[in-house]
Amino acid sequence: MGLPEKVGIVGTAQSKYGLVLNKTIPEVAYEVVTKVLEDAGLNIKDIENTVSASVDLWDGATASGAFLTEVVGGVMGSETRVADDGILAAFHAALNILSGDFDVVMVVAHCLGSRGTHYDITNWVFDPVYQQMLGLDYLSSAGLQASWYMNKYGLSEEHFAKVSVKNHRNAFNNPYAYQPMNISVDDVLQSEILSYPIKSLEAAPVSDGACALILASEKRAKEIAREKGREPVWIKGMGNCYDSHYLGDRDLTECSALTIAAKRAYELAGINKPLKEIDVAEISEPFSYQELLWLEGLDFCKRGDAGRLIDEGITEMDGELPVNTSGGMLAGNPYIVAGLTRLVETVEQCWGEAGKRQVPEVETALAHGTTGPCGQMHCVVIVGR
Amino acid sequence: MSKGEGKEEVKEEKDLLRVSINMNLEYRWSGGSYYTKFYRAWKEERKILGAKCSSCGRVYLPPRLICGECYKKIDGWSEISDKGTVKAYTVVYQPFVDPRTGKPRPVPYGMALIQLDGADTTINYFLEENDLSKMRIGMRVQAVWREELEGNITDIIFFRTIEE
Amino acid sequence: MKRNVAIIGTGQTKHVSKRNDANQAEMVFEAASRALEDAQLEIKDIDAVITDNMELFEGRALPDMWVAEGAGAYLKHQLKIATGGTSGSSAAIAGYYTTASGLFDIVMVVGFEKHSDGHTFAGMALADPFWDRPVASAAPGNFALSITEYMASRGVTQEQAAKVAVKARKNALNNPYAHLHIPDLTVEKVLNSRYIAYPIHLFDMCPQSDGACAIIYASEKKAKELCENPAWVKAAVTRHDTPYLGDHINRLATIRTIRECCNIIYKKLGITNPLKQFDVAEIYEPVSYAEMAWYEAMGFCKEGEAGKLVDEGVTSMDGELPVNPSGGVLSTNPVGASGVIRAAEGALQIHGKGGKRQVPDVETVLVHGYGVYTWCDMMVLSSHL
Amino acid sequence: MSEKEDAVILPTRIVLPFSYSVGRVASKFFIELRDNKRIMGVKCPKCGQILVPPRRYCGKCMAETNEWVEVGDKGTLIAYTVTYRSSPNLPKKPPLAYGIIKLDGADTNIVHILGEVDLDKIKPGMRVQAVFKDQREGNILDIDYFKPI
Repeated sequence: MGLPEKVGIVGTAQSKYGLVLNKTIPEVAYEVVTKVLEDAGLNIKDIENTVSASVDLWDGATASGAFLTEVVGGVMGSETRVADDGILAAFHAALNILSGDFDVVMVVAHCLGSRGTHYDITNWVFDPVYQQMLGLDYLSSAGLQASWYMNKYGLSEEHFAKVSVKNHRNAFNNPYAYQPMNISVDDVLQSEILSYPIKSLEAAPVSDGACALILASEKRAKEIAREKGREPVWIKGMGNCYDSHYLGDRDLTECSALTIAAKRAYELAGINKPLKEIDVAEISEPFSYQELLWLEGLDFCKRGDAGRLIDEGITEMDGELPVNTSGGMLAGNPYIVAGLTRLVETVEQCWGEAGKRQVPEVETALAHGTTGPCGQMHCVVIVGR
Repeated sequence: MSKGEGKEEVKEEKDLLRVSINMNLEYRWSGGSYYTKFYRAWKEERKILGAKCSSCGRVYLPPRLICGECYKKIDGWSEISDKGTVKAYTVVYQPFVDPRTGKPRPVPYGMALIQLDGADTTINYFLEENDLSKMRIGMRVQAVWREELEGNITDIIFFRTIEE
Repeated sequence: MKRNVAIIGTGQTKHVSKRNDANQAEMVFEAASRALEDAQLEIKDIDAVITDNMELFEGRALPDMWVAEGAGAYLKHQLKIATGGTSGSSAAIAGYYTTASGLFDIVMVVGFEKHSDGHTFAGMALADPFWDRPVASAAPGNFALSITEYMASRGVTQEQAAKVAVKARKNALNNPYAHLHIPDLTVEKVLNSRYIAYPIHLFDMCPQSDGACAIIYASEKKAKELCENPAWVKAAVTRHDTPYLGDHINRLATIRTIRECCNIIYKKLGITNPLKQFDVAEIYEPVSYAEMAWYEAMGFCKEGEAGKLVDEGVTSMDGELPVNPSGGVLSTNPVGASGVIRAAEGALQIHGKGGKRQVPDVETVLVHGYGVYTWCDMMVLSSHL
Repeated sequence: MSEKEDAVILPTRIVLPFSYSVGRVASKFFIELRDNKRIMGVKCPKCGQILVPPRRYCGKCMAETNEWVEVGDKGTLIAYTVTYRSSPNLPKKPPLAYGIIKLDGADTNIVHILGEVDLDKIKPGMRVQAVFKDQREGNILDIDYFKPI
């Protein structure tokens, strides 16, 4: 049980998310790099390796990781790049540290969603043989998943709308959130339909931003955190898993990849009863229904029972398991960055530094990231004090 | 890299199919603080500004946020001439598709790495000249500009050899 | 804690210019299956997978989604690395970290590229649109510029470059997987081939290949159980440099990333005479001239003496240090796979499975990955733990 | 360039025609659609599942498939969506209905477009049948859509 050695998180930073039209990619990234170094009390020279996360087609350039090299101190430095969600970059950075080759590794994810054409880009994720030519994208494929999920378990559109109401409301407590909103279930249900049953207030808005964190080996983490007068937040467990690509191969209501990713993370963290043992969860929900479906995959409730969690207020700020106290992706985090944002939020919760969105006495928190059509990839990281 | 030189490709068979999918994606790039200042000076004052690191003194083209050598934010500017010295040259014969248009770029064309007077880096750009025998390292060149500037790198048509 | 890790299996496709009979995911499947067969493993034995390619060469976003199952990543940890031309070598290094983390025992790395599906030079030209996108002339143009500088400063000749080109293609004849098999290539033929960009003749340049390559890493315990001659990873280092071609004068001759990687590795492993202490080198030479510049940077000869090394045949199959017995990138270049191929071919020499390209009694191998002037990766593999 | 929020904005496009080889197995599948209006699947030698559309390997078992099986052109709708967002990627004008369909004789589902259907009356469980295009080119769009029966 547990990771082979301890890996600590010693610094976090995120952008104020939103439409950032007056900055370049290096400028957006540099802002969080500066902040994360300051938060950890480190100098760029202390960073032994950087793992960045970005995807060429979202950036609109080949090998676009090169835009970051100067910004992350990568000129004659060590640097690599994961072309996927930032939470996978954090996962990989933790492996870098466990390998013994590095003691301090920085993770930076960026995406300027507003530069390109959001959903049209996601059509290029689908295989060109059987799916891309149908015109599928993240939105229409999510519609298929959402309606299947509703139909299978008798969930209603109100259940999904409630997630959107909760997350937009939570966002008022988060200074980094893009779209805090006071909206009713009716507002959500009346909003423009994008792809049945998904409405515009149930889809993460296009946004820009970056997010960063610094990981360190046990010894270095303790030293670095001591300087800042706090304890490192430790990675207790992590799991990442890919599902089949072809939508027809999957029971989209099962999210088996998430179940397995969560199981691996829970085993490492020694968690048997997630709902009891986890104090706060940050779950990537590009679409409202996904928060409920992923709650099931994460074993917070039985299959088909997530509607009850939102009905009974269990996932509200004052509920048994506050979920997305940050406002989540629905309140506006770009793709690619979103998973790392979830991790940063949980770390800040553990430190008690989450300001108005702080949940009392957080010992153990769960962060989740997803990419691919209908959650083909899921990554779960458990952090704790 | 050269296409089609392989000896052992799997032969075209009529029962092996391909599907055609055209990419046509639009992006809007922001110039941020430095490209905005650079291209405003370029368009409005017809000036080329290099970004100058106050720590090591290097003058960069293109302008950028960070001096990678010093890890310092660059906040100085230094005017650069549109004349420079060829540090390396070539003539490109290999045709390829320009990703901005989806159409082949005409070949051959001359290119050079040019160190503009006042810059520490070189700019790779088209030469008017495409006769190899008339190119040499150390030759002097000057930018030939479009009449109406758009505030874009392509305002320079090419660099022309000059005698000084 | 430092954990020992070895490469225990390799597999690749027959690289060709156009695979009409297989799609990208199927090529990945072929390479992965062959690596499993080579290591005598089944897919259930693989704990994690790393993939890599150049996304925009084939116009894909998150191609790890489509190829996941072909790479054997169904319900497993996977992530995709993307560091431009070094994507393959960075993926190979990522596979090493993943195994050395102690979290996974057996890890597969698969690099792939299917140039014939797309437009490689166009993909390469997707640089900074504010600066060099309108003039970007892809690999031939970029290299040609640096080479005229290099020739002027070092006095290397077109004949010497042609000798490198001939050596590579001669070696490739011994490699059944190599793309270019040109039995009758001579220095004269190279010099008489058309210019693609002065001074680069057609035969000075690498081909564009369709291909995939997989390697399998194992932890110390598993490697000893499963492999007769494991190729132990003794060092892995990455160094990056500034992103624009014109950022340094005479970049080819003075390339600093390789010099710095070598400084670190040679110091760590006590290498003072690389020509003697390495038995084989698999280096990333997309153009004949680059191989000579790399010799100088790697300390195989004094600065400016690479031409002499070539004239004397020191790096030929029967020379003191055979460089690229595989035929190298000059004979085979599916870009995303090329870095993985370097590691695979290096490991193959230690496994003693080089067939006709086997160098006798290989103990120590230098593996190198390169991408434009921005990226460099190096690894050392050894038959000794 | 235009000016927005005090920065120059450079609009660019990536315009590239791609041509993807579909592989031997998908080629056979498409040729059967094109020439014979037949929908073919393959059987995984390991798990025995009939994969439709066919794949060269079973993703779950990583086993190479080799046995071809014809499946029905009729099936049962498992899930659907109606997408309203217009996009140059769409093969038909929105609103466009997509369905996940279990074809008779297949173990996996097929994703495709639904047509000849009242968008308000699509129901999971309904029976559907493939409608082929008149002009078929050898790709997944040779099935024009699935219609309710």
